[in-house]
Amino acid sequence: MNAEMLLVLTLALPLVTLAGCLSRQFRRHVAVLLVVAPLPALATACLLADGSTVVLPPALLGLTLVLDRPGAMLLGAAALLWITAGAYAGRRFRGNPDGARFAVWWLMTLTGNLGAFLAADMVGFYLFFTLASLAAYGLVVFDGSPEAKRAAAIYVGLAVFGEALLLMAFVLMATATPDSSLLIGDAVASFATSPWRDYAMAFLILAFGLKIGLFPFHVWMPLTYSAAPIPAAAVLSGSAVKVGVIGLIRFLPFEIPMHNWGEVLVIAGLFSTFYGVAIGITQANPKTVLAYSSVSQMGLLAAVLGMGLSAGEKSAALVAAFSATFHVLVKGGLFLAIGVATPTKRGVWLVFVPAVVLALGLGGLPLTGGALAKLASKPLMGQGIVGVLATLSAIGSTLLMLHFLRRMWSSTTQSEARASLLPWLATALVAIVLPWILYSVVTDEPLRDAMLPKEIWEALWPVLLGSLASLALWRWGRLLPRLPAGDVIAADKGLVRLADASGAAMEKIDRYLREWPVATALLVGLATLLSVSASLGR
Amino acid sequence: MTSGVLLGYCGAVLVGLGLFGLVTNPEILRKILAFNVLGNGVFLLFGVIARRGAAAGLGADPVPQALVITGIVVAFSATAMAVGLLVRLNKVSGQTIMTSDDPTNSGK
Amino acid sequence: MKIAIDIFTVALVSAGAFFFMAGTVGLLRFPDTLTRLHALTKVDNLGLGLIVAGLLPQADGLLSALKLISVWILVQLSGAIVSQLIAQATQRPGPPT
Amino acid sequence: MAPDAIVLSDATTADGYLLVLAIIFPVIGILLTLAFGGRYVERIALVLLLAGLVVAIAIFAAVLRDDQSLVYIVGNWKPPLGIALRADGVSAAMMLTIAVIICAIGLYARGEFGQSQATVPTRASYAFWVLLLAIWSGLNAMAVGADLFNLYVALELLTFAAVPLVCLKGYEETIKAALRYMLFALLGSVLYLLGIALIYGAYGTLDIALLSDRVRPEPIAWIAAALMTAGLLAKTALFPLHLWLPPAHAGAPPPGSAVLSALVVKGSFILIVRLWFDAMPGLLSFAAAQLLAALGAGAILFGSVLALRQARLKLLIAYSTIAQIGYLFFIFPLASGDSASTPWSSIAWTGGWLQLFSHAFAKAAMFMAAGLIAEAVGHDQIADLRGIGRALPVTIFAFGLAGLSLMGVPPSGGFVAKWMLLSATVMEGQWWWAVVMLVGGLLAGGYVFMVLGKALSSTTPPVLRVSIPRHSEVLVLAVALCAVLLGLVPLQPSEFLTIGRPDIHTTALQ
Amino acid sequence: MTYDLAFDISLAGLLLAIALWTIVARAIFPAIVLFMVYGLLLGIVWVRLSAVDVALTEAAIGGGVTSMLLLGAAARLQGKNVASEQLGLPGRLAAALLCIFVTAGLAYAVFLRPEVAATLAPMAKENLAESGLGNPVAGVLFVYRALDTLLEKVVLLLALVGVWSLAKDEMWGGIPGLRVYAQPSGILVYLAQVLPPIGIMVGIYMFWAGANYPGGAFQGGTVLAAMWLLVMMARLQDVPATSAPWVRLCLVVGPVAFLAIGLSGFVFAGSFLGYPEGHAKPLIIIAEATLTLSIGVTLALLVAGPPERMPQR
Repeated sequence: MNAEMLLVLTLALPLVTLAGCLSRQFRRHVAVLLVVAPLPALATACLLADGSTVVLPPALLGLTLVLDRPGAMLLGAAALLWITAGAYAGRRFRGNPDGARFAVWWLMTLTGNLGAFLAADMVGFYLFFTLASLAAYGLVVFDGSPEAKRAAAIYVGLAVFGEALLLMAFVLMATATPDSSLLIGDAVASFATSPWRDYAMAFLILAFGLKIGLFPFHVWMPLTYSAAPIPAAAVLSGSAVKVGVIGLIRFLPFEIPMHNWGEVLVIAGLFSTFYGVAIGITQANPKTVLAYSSVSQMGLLAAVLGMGLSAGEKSAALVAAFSATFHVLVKGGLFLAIGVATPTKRGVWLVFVPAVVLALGLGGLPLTGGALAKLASKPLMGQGIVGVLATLSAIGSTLLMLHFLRRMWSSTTQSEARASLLPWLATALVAIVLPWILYSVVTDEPLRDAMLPKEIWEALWPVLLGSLASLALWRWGRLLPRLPAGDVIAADKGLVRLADASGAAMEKIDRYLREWPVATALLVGLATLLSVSASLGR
Repeated sequence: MTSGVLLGYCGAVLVGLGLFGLVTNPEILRKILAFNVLGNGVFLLFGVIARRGAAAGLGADPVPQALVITGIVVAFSATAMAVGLLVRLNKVSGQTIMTSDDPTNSGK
Repeated sequence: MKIAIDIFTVALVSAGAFFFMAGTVGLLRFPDTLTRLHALTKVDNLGLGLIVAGLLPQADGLLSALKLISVWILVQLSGAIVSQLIAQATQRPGPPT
Repeated sequence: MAPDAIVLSDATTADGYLLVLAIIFPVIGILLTLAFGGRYVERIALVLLLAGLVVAIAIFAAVLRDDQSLVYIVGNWKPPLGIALRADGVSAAMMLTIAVIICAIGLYARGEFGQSQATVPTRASYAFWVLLLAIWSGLNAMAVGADLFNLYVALELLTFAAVPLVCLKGYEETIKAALRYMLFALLGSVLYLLGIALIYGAYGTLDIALLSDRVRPEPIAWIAAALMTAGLLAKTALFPLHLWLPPAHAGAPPPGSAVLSALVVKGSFILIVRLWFDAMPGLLSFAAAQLLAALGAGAILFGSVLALRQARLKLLIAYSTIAQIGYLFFIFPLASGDSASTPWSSIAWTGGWLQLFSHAFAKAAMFMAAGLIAEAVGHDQIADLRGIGRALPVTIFAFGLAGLSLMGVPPSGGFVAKWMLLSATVMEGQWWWAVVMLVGGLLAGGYVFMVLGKALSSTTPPVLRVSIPRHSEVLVLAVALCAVLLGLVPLQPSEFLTIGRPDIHTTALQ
Repeated sequence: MTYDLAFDISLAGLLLAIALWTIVARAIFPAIVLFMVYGLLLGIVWVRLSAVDVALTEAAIGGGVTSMLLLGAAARLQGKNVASEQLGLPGRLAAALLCIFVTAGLAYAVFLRPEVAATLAPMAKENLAESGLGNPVAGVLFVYRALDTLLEKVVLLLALVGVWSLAKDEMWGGIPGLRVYAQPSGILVYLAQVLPPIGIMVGIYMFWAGANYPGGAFQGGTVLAAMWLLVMMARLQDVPATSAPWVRLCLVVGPVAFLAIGLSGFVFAGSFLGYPEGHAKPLIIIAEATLTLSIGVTLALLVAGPPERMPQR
């Protein structure tokens, strides 16, 4: 089993499973196979050496797949989450007639998601990015409830918009790249000379910012995650979003410092970090709360990358990938936890104890992956205002996560029968252990630094403050306004009305233009106009 | 000004007239009629060019003449088909004029 | 001799032309269909006849002379019959069925 | 002015006769069916479809092999007196596309217009096969024609075949649509003829190759070119001259709609390109190019928005055709710019043609799919298509694939075309067209998901009036896959599409 | 100012006056009648342009068959609803301005004549000998640009198929709805008996002479069509069913022959639609003869319109 085959298999197996769905027999049992499909990806992430490459034949678009460190970390975590969530989904949809439909969308999203971590050329990346985004539509709309439909419509609209931006960015980069190479590496290198570098950067940041839900593009996240079925929400929030993170990691030119663009990222990132907390604590639905915490966490990631970009600090990529990896498992796990949370019955210990650890981990509880992530990113954030804000954000995260735990406790309606604890526990376990393994890979500092009392205290006091704040929230929380999920998008009614009006206007114009006398007159007028314009010369 | 040029201008005017009829007259049959006038104007321009190209003992360049003859055949076929459509439309709906159509209720 | 023939031609052709003129005036001025028909047929008959007759001496060769005459005859034929049909049509209301 | 813009190949090349066959085979079919009543019309048609496909492939292979265009001098009478037929790379690719799509539609149409030997020939089926053959003949003649008047006759052949196809059902609305189409197309062809008259009067030839070095930038040429272009635009239904298209394409029987939307409107477009890039090189001013592209932009915006607002599937597809035609006209400003030595070495040239081909496949697939849906549920009201995806999974899948190509999502011809056109806008610094293209893609996504969202919704599927044979579903899928396969084209200017074109592009103004 | 010019000016004036009248006339019937006259005048104009072949075609078509077609249609149309969609005065004025503008542009284009008139006349003349034809126009139609002619014949047939396809389903293959006289008056019958022999002779003469003198298949065919229509309207012969084998045969024989000759060119002349040395003229005559027949039948059936009743047996 050599590297190339394994890399190909990573994408091939989901696709084969997908193809199998053409047969009715297969479709009936496919739900069970959702666990198997991501296995090669996990193997790839664990076994393959850094930088192993495969170039597919032209018949397969000549795609180039590369496994590099950030990619490997995210791929592994993602694969784990897809497996556990797949197990959850398999159990839930066994024998369900809708299972096949769910599985099809699931497998397409999976393929796109894994592919994006591996793609080394722009076309390939765009292909997988698009696949992941568009296929997710099917998972979001799955329930068919009005909320799901609205969420899916808004989601797909923004997704297609994001792809348009990304396409433009790629075209700009490709045009600037010498000898028409489509490799991401070459394209990024050509930023140094590109005459359109600023346009390209703008489009890149917009596109990926939309994907990771930076303010004000975060609106789709709460809607989507609240609407999607539990396992779908888990993989979407945990894994699919990281497509945007890997995009930033891959396409931001860390060798070429770009201060202003870096600052843009930092500001946007930090803003949505706190914005997410502020809105999140007003939400009742635990899924929505988690969504807002995603907004907040992704904002922090963007800030890290931004600092790296403006400082021309290459390590930023790896650090960001590290905390992203942690977030994959935590966020995915917590969504699964919502599914199995039944405070009354046996589950209470098995669900809530690990949940508390993971949740506070996001706030940076000492000795958790969150703490390690913060530790790793500290040198980047520096001691300046950014560093301070980053520390403060930990308070916010703690507050938000405690709020989440409370909501999860009090809303048992969300929990689903027949859901097994196993996937959740597995995810939680990995989420706690994995960071310790990866930490030394990411930073060359020894692990025991993380155990120094100084570090522990530095990680602890924000958590404590956050806990106090959450007590306050508990006490006076009802004074807060109840904001609709997706806050600003609640204005979409107005937008719809506007769009409808303009559409109607265009309809009227079209009908007028299609009147016979008008059209014929236009034809003749056009002939005149053409002859005049032709006479104007070059 | 030679008679050739004169008839050329004549053709130009015919084109204008035909165009006017085609654009303004709502009656479809009149549009078809106008189309024929318009076509004749164009053919006349060909004729003028042919006349201009008189050479080698020929009163006019034969190539444009041949083109016009082909053109006349095509124009006649067009007229026949348009008339057929019109008569059928009239039989189905009693219409004789070009109404502004609303696509949302066209076809099944 | 040539002169005489030319004079002959000019005379008859202009006479024919006069009949055409008269016929046209009739066509425009006469009150109803039948009288207009009357004017028309006169024109066909006399006007064209005179013109053909006037042109005959100018014809080169027998063939073209015959052509001229056949033109006249054909116009006679169609003219007469068509005017008949029109007259009948005036009796019957509406277009032929 | 440089000596010759087009390599003046005025001798019949080895396989030139294939070009004649491409035009004549369908004609033979028409005559045979007329002679033998039409009991055998279907079989005659299918045989000739196969023959035509073979010819098209042979032409493609020959052009690819010889790396030069095929030429045939009809009757050994060289232009300017005689007529030449030329097939360059573009023509060959075009003819192959036409052949594949027409054959697919032919097989597809057996469901609706097929006839077993026992039955007496019915009106619709007889007419359909004859018209299909005629359209093919006309399209091939358009693709290989090298003489402006010969192209005019081909254009008329196309129109005369397309119009009856529109009203084959005989409903009032379809007849009305056909009549509008007819009259407007006639006006268009008269304008084109007018241009021919002026050109012949000024330059004494109608052969494109000869014209390319005779034409001077002078008023007569400008007027002629403008008149011809306007006439052709009327037949291409470029916004705002699209009055006839939606009712016509929505009213025709599904196979008819497919061939009209996928191919017929493209016939006149090829001619516009030939006019500006081949017959009158260098006459295309910046302003004129911008004007044409601006109309295209209008088409994209209006077509897409109107498509979003349609209640009936076939009308939605028809309006999307109007939008997609718009992209083609970006060739003019983007290929005539300074970024490339010749228009056809530019990326926009390849991109434009790819857009044409992939849209042809995608749109054919869409209309065929819509036909199956309408046949199955008895209507094509989008609102009532909930859950149809369960009943006709393959059809909806094909529709989705075609839709993704229209949106420009990889892997698909639409994506490659869009990528190329976008990079051309970057190179030419004409970013405004890029904006339009991106918005167009967004709107396309809107109307594609509008349909897919309904079709895939989880409600119980509607009861089918008739069950759809699996093979016709697969056929639709195959056509859609062709659009996807075009996405494998490398993202560089295609060598093939430059075959038969000169290395130096003479701009008459130099 | 010469007499010729004076004549042309008055001719043009008359033509334009009538054209204007046909366009603006209130009722449809006078408009068509005027169009007929206009067609004949146009024929004279073509003679003035020394394009006699075109003159014949224009007189036969413009003055003749087209007007017949239009009159027939006008007689059939019911329920005139004109007033409803009449374009407003401002609209008409705008349109008028536009058309005047176009006319001015074209006049300008006519005015811009090249210093040396572009022409292919010499080339056409000198190559004519090879084909053995005497009439250069026929030469262009059947030798130099034979492909156009062939395709144009297909267009003609296609128009017929198009017209037929407008029939009702149950009437497919039936008898065209040509308006014939219920009980034709004896005088009409007499005409229909006397005229056709002459007409047919004239038609045949036209195509025969067409090889060397003005005339040709199309003009001849038109005359034949007119004669046949006359006979049918006078009920001397019933309108045949469109599915009748002999009708179909007559329709295609011309194009088939032409196409066959063209294809044989592949073998004998080394080129499609090329004629072998020395055999050009007879082959062209064959093609023209058959085409004359086919064109005659096609035109007549086009005028007769789509099938409307089934042959009762």
